[in-house]
Amino acid sequence: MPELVVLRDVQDSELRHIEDYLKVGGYQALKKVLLELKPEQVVDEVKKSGLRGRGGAGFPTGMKWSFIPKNVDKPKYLVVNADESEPGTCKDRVIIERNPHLLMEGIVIGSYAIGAHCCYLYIRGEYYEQAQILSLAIEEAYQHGFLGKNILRSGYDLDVHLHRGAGAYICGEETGLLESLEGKKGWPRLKPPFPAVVGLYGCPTVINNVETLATVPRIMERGADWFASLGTPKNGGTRLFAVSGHVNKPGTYELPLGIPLREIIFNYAGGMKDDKVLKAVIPGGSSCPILTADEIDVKMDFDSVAAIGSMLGSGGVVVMNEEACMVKVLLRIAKFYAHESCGQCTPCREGTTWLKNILQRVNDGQGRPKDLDHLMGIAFNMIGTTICPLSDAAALPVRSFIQKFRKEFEYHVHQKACDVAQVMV
Amino acid sequence: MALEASEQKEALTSRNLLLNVGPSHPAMHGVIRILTELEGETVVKASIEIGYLHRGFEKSCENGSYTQAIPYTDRLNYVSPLINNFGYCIAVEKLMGIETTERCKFVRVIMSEISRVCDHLTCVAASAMELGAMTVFLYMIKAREYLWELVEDVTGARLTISYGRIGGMSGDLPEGFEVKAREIFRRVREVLAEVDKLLTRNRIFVDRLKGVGIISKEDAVAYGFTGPVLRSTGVDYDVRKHQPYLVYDQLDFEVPLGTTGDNLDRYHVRMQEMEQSLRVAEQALEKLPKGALNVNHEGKEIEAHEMVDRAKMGLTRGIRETLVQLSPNLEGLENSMYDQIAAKEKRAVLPAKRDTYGNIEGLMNHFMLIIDGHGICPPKGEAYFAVEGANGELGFYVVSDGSDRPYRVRVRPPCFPLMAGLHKMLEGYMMADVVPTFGSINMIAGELDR
Amino acid sequence: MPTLTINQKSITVPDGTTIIQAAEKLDIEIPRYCYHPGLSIAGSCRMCLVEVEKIPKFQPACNTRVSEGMVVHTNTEKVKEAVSGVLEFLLINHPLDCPVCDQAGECYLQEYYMKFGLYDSRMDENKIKRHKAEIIGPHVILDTERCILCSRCVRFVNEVSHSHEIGIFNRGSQSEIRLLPGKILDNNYSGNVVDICPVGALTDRDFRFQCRVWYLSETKSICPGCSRGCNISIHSNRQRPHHAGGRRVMRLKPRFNAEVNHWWICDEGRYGYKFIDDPSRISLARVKEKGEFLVLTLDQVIGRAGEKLREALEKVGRDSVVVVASPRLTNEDLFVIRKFFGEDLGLSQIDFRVPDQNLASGDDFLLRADRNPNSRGAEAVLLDENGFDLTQLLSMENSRKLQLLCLFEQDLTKTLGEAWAKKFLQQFEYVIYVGSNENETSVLSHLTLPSATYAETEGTFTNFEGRVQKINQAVEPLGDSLPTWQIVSKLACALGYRYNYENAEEVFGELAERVVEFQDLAYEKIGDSGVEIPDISKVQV
Amino acid sequence: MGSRELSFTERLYIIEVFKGLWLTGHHFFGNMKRHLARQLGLNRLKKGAVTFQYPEERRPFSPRYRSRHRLTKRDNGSPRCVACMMCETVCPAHCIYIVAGEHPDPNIEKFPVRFDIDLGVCVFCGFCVEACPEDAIRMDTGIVEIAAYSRKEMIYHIEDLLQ
Amino acid sequence: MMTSLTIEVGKVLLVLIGVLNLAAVLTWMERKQSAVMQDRIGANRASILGFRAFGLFQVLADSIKMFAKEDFVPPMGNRFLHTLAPFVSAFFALIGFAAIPFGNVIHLFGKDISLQVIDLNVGILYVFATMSLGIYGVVLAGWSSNNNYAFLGGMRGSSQMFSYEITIGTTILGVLMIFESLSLQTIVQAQGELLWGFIPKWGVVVQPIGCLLFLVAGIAETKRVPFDLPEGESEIIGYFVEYSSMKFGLFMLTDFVETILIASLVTTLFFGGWQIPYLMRDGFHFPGGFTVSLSGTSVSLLQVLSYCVKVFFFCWFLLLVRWTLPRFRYDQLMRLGWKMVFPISILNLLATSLLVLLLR
Amino acid sequence: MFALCAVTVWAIIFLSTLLGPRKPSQLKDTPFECGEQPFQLPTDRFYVRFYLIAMLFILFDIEVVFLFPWAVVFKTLFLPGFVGMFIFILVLGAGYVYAWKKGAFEWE
Repeated sequence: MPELVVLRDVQDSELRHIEDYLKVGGYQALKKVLLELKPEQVVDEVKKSGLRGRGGAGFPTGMKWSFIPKNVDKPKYLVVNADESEPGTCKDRVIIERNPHLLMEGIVIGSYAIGAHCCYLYIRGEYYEQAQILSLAIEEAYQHGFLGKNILRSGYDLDVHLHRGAGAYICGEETGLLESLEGKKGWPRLKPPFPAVVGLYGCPTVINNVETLATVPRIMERGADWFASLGTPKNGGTRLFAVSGHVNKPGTYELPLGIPLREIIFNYAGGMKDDKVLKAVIPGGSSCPILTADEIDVKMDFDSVAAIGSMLGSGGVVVMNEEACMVKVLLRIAKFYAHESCGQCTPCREGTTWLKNILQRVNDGQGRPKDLDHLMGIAFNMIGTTICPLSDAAALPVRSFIQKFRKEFEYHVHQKACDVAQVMV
Repeated sequence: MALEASEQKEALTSRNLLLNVGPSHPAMHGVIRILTELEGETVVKASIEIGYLHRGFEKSCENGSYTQAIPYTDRLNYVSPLINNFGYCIAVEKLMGIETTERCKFVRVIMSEISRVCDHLTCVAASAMELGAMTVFLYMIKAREYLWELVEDVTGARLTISYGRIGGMSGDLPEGFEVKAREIFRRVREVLAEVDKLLTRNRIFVDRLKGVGIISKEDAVAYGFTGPVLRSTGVDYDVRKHQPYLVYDQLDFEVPLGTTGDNLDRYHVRMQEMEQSLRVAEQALEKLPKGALNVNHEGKEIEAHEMVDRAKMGLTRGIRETLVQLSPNLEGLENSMYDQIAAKEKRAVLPAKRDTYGNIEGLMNHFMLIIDGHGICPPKGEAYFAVEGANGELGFYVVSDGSDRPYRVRVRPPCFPLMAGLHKMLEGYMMADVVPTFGSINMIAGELDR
Repeated sequence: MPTLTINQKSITVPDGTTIIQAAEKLDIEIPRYCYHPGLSIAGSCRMCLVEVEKIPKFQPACNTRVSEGMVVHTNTEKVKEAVSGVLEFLLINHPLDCPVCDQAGECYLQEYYMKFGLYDSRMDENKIKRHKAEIIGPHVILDTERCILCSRCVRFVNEVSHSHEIGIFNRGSQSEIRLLPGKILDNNYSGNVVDICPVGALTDRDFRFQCRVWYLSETKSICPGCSRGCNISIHSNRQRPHHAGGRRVMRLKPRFNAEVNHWWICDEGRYGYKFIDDPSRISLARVKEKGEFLVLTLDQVIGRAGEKLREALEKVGRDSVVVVASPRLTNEDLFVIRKFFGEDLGLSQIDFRVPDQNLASGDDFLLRADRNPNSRGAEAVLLDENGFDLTQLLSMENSRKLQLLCLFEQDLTKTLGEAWAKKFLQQFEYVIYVGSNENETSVLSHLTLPSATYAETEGTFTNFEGRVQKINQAVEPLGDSLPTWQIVSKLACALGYRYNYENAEEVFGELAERVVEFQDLAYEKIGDSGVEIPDISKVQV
Repeated sequence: MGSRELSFTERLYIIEVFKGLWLTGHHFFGNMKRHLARQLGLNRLKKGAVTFQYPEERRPFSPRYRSRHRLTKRDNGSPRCVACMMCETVCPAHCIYIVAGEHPDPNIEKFPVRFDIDLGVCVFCGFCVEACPEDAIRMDTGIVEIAAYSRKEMIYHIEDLLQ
Repeated sequence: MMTSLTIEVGKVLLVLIGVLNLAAVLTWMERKQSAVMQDRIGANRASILGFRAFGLFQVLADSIKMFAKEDFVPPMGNRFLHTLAPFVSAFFALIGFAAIPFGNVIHLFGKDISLQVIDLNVGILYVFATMSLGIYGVVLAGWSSNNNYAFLGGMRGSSQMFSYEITIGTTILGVLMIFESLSLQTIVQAQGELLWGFIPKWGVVVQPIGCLLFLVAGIAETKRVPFDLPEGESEIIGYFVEYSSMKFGLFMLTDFVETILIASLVTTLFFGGWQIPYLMRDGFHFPGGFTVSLSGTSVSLLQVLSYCVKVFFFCWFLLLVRWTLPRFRYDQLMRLGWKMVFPISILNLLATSLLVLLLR
Repeated sequence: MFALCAVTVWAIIFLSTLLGPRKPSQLKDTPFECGEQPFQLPTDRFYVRFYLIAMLFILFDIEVVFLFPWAVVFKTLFLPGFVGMFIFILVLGAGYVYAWKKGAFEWE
């Protein structure tokens, strides 16, 4: 069993109340940070740990914090992105449900590090219960003096506000989230300027994922070197992998980065359900290019997965067996993105729907030979041409699906029917 | 009777008669005035006055878009409008750097040659008629009629064809063209054989032409003659051979030459050129790239208006796979055929009708090529392109200032230099020779005066 | 001042310049839909993508600020592909509306398709049907199918007119522009959204189906609607007279002038051109005889006017003639009036100030309360020496009978009110009216001379800031009408004076010599955007 | 070159003249035979002449032949034309006059209030048909008799063109 | 006396009406025949009550049209001469027929009537005389029109007809020599004989070259293609360029009347006139001794018919020539006349005389 | 015959003058010369060649007339007639050859 970081105390239990949390040594890291360390030291420590953002892009957290300008009069904000809406991913939910105070502790440390006195916690609208848990945790933290004025008599003030989203995937994108937080339509912002400079209400802002912040107290507790040693070089620490699909034991597993995908599926997730043959895996949530059964020996860290053309993303591992029709899977994904595109940038607004329409037709047995080329072409035009990465997220799966399972698509086009078994033969 | 000729003249000095032949004379093919000074029946001096049909062709072209000039070119040498059409189009294509499709080139060759035969038929027929051989005229006109039928099948009109388009044609050849064309060529050849029987060895005819209207090689070259008149003097110059355009270099034909440059030589040159033209057209028919002409469309065929309505309502699904049934005037613009003849240059060639009716890109493209101020805008520059017209080198010089209207269109009409040298062919011959000589030159006022 | 290279051309631009602005200076066209220099940057249309060396992704040129040594490419194959790809996306749901769309011909979809698109369509799905031809305000009609969601209009109502009437509703491909609940697009600047709409989504109701834009010719001019003097283009149809019932001036469009109106114009000015081709135009000169108007040739009527003028001067004297010019006239018109009536005839009773009973109000953006385009010019030209004040005359109960009134473009019944105006006019034996349109005052006159409207003449206006701006002739004067300065010149000739101005430029030349405010100005120096004259008050010192 | 000197017999005129007469005579009798046969109802197919007896007998036009214009109709009889002015613009002779009006159906929007073609000016180039994006104008009526007593009558209005 | 006068007037009327009608029919024939030769149909539009009669009414329509046209006289021209010209043309063409026998003697009303207007013993010279006088019409037309083209046409016409007048004279000398008469009726009667018992002694048999040359010269006399130089419509438009209405029509008529005249002369001189081979006064006497008896009247009628058919054939032939050949040039025409036809006809004359001498 | 022919022809001309309309106009009154004003009208002396032909005609025609009676009575005259006329024709031929040589028949 590898060493756990985030789920250390909550492998099989929940620490929803602050008392429970304090019992397992909660808020000790915070104490250490607030009373012993300067904000810069915290940032350095995080930098040293090699912690990379767990939201999907994998940007080094310490670096992100250090972008916050020091000498400005404007208030600074920390925004916690708990808008976990990537299909296939449910890691933040686990943290919130089982260990909300770990997140709270992380929030305070993070805010301290960047000098923020106000933190917004943006949680997905559908996470109603989780929002309840969090608001309780915030209340308790205030009661215990871990939030509010003069925390732990360190002279540091912090307010945390919980904000529930309204069910838009795009608000998981950091600038879209900011817009939403500001009360506007969740349209991602043009960058530059980056949120670190002009963020929430025009002020320097750091947006961190729940898992990222939940990791921070541990780093503070046990040191950057310890953390870095957990994974592979440059990909330090552990990661929550949410395994779903045709496996015997779907669930969220905290595993060190760099662990082979095969091991996740066959060791931790209990292997294929009903001993069917593994066909494909989406390694990091629906937006990531798919991997075939031949590729599951890849090490699950940011760089290794990227090296074979996919992404680690938000860690949602979706496993599919031989019976899964790739056209249907892709159609489902395309439908999702067509629905969730904000409609701001042209390629994404039009492209997602177009992809969906073509796929729907192919799936309905009305495909035409040129359709696959068109899909590839459309997807190509969608990549890298928009403000936010949603367009890429919609286009990349299309390209990878068609590249890797072209036969199956062609069968749909030519035979006007779906017969997975036939294609596999 | 006993007086010497010179003495006669002194004794009975008579004034030479100044006589207008034309502009409205039965033998003037267009309107032109030949002011003749007659000594008895002999023409001692002839001066040619042109400009009676001047209608500002060049300026008209410069006042419209590049496409709008095409109907004007029909009316240059109105007996062989297709050659003019293509000459102008190729000039603009050269200016724009457009390469037309292979099939288009072959079709242009075929139609040009048909036009050339029409022209020579008309010329020889008219000459014969003016010599009184009315029957020959009607036989040849009958042959021309056959060819015009063919032209009508392709272009939708007999004379004002407006067939050429910059980058292509207004439509592909119709179905069954080849068979019909071959049959008609056979019939034309029959007529030519008959005419040959009636005229070529008939002394009355030969005497009328032989040794009449002679122009020397040197004079012909000096005056800038081209075409049959130049070739009748024995100068081997044919644009098709010497600066091959379209696909003439792939086709086998001879350039008939004369020796003396008299009317008879011109008659022979024309008669043989017709045969050569038919040969060229037949070879081109043989080599015509077939391509997707007979592609069986899987999709169903729908009426044009149905497609328009569907597209307008946004029901465009599957429209790209359907074949549109066009107005008969637009036959040959169906996508499958159109691709074969239209150059792949959206800045010059109207999109296929299916695209215009069925998708927004095609519609916009269509609009932008028609709207004033947009249209076909060749890059700044100039281009001269010469084709072998029925009467000689027909050149178009087009200057673009980058706008959608030609800055300058200049035509080098083959007739113009011919008219400059015409007096040489008239002086010293008889009044009665004015008509056959003039006829053998085949002056077309349309292209002469522009 | 960073220096950057765009397509191998170098340029140095101020800090904070974006690539698109830098490229504009180099005459490199970067396609754009959402970018408008007068609005905030949205960066959403993705048409202006360019390749910047050392940056892996395409950058939107509208939002990328230049930096030292930046190397930008706008014409590489990759960029072309990306741009045409974006265009393809924009068009997949675009309806086949070119035939019925007023924008066709000035539509940036068409334009950019020809310049940057030219791909073969791959779209073979049904298009999304949306609302068509919705009237969203008194001047604007919306077609959501044609909309490409560039959001220019939304930003306009938020940032420029601050009226917040429209917004983008729904998400993804269902997004569309709609009116905010309970609102209609009714503000004095609503017409501008039509101008900035790069496609045919927002079109002008006034111009709707009147004429195809490619038949229009443009003439640079100045809006005569108020003393702001917004720069405009007059779009007139000279090619196809059968359109729009023979109307010649089809629409006005604002013309960029950084000093006056930027890109905008108010609706009042925009739709204020109707009088040019109105049936009420006075196109022929006439004389009232026995209560009925008799149409005569212009020269006859001018001769008659001259006789009357001479009669008044000779029989009664200079004090019996009053000239009321108008601040709607050009500087040239006013100068010729001053020269002839004031200097040659020695009249002192010349004024243009008529108190307006129903004074309009202005707003805080462009529209000024003073609805006359040349009040400042009239002050400069007419008010510099004599102390005559029309208001005194108007208010005075006049016992002496006045002989002749010469009215220029002044509808007294409207400004003074009917009763007052009639009373005033009745003091005069003879009233000459020079104007372009019929009104109650012109009907009361004894002799009417048709003058050309601003679209039919050339000349200059001086706006409230003292900016002299040029108007140009867009269409021929209607019927017998002539520019006012020509009418006055002819009148002067009829009285034996030599007036032989060839054109407005000559008049302006003399004006610049004679009127101190205009000194050192030359007609050709005025240019398209006008010249500000030095503060008049200072000059007068 | 074909212009070889005439032989003695050819120089005698008479032989060549008779050859010519033989040929024309051949035509004469051949055609007479066919004419007679037709008159007697023996052979309906072979014609003795290549000409057509125009009003009653018509030369078959090629399908592409450009004859008088017509405006195509919608199912309800209204013109398909949407007054886009393409034909008016492309017309090299400027013989088309269209005035647009607002159609009550927002999916049609625009229709021609006036659509006149001055056939006295028209050059029958067919550009209008080619330019029409709606398949609203065609030149396939087969009507070639377009004549009038005045220029005004040569202007065909929308009602005439719709028939 | 009265009866003979009536008979004379009747004959004159018969000839006149016959000739004029034939001329009219020829205008129709010219159109129809040329049309058929040229794969056309020809004029067939004129109709009476929808009845078209193959375009025969076109003749009527044409004449009505011509009558209804403005009679135009060029202002500078001589009005009298201008009017005289067509008169002269037509008049002299018509009176030539007086000497031409169109049948043998017919026994009617108890009288022997010679089917000829006047049997002149110098009939052939009379005919030539009238033909020569016809030239004046052309010359006058050319002169009086005050027009360069007409003038040229008139000059050409006169020269041409002068030249061929001689030729036409010399070509028939051989015939005269053989039949020993200047009376046309005598010549025709002489052609009723048989040579060697079975070949009709027609002029063409005894004078083939003379016949050919006469035909050439005769066509030249009619001023029709290939000798239509005075007209030369595509060159100089013709001597009648300034003529309109029926005056022009008369020139046209003259052309056709002359065509008939030449056809009649050819028939009379070379093709046995009204003779039918082997037809004697009482019926056919074929060489083999076979006989068919016929009444005298029917023989006479048959002979008239034969004459008509022959004339008609030659009219057809002349039209065929007219529509087949191109036109001569002036010098070529003169050369043909002076340097070919004239010497050959003289030689023919000498050869004939020699032959006659030898055969005697 | 003469009278009848004359009457017919005259009647035709008279009828046409009677029936035809009369609308003179300036333009109609100009002699036709292809639509141009003629430079000169054929009132001047004209080229001599035409007269030459007339001369030749008179010469030869008269001589030919001599042949007619000879031909008619040729059979009666027999040899002397032939010889006489042969000489006559020889003389005539000499003149003809002279004229030929002189180029009287050339119509350049």
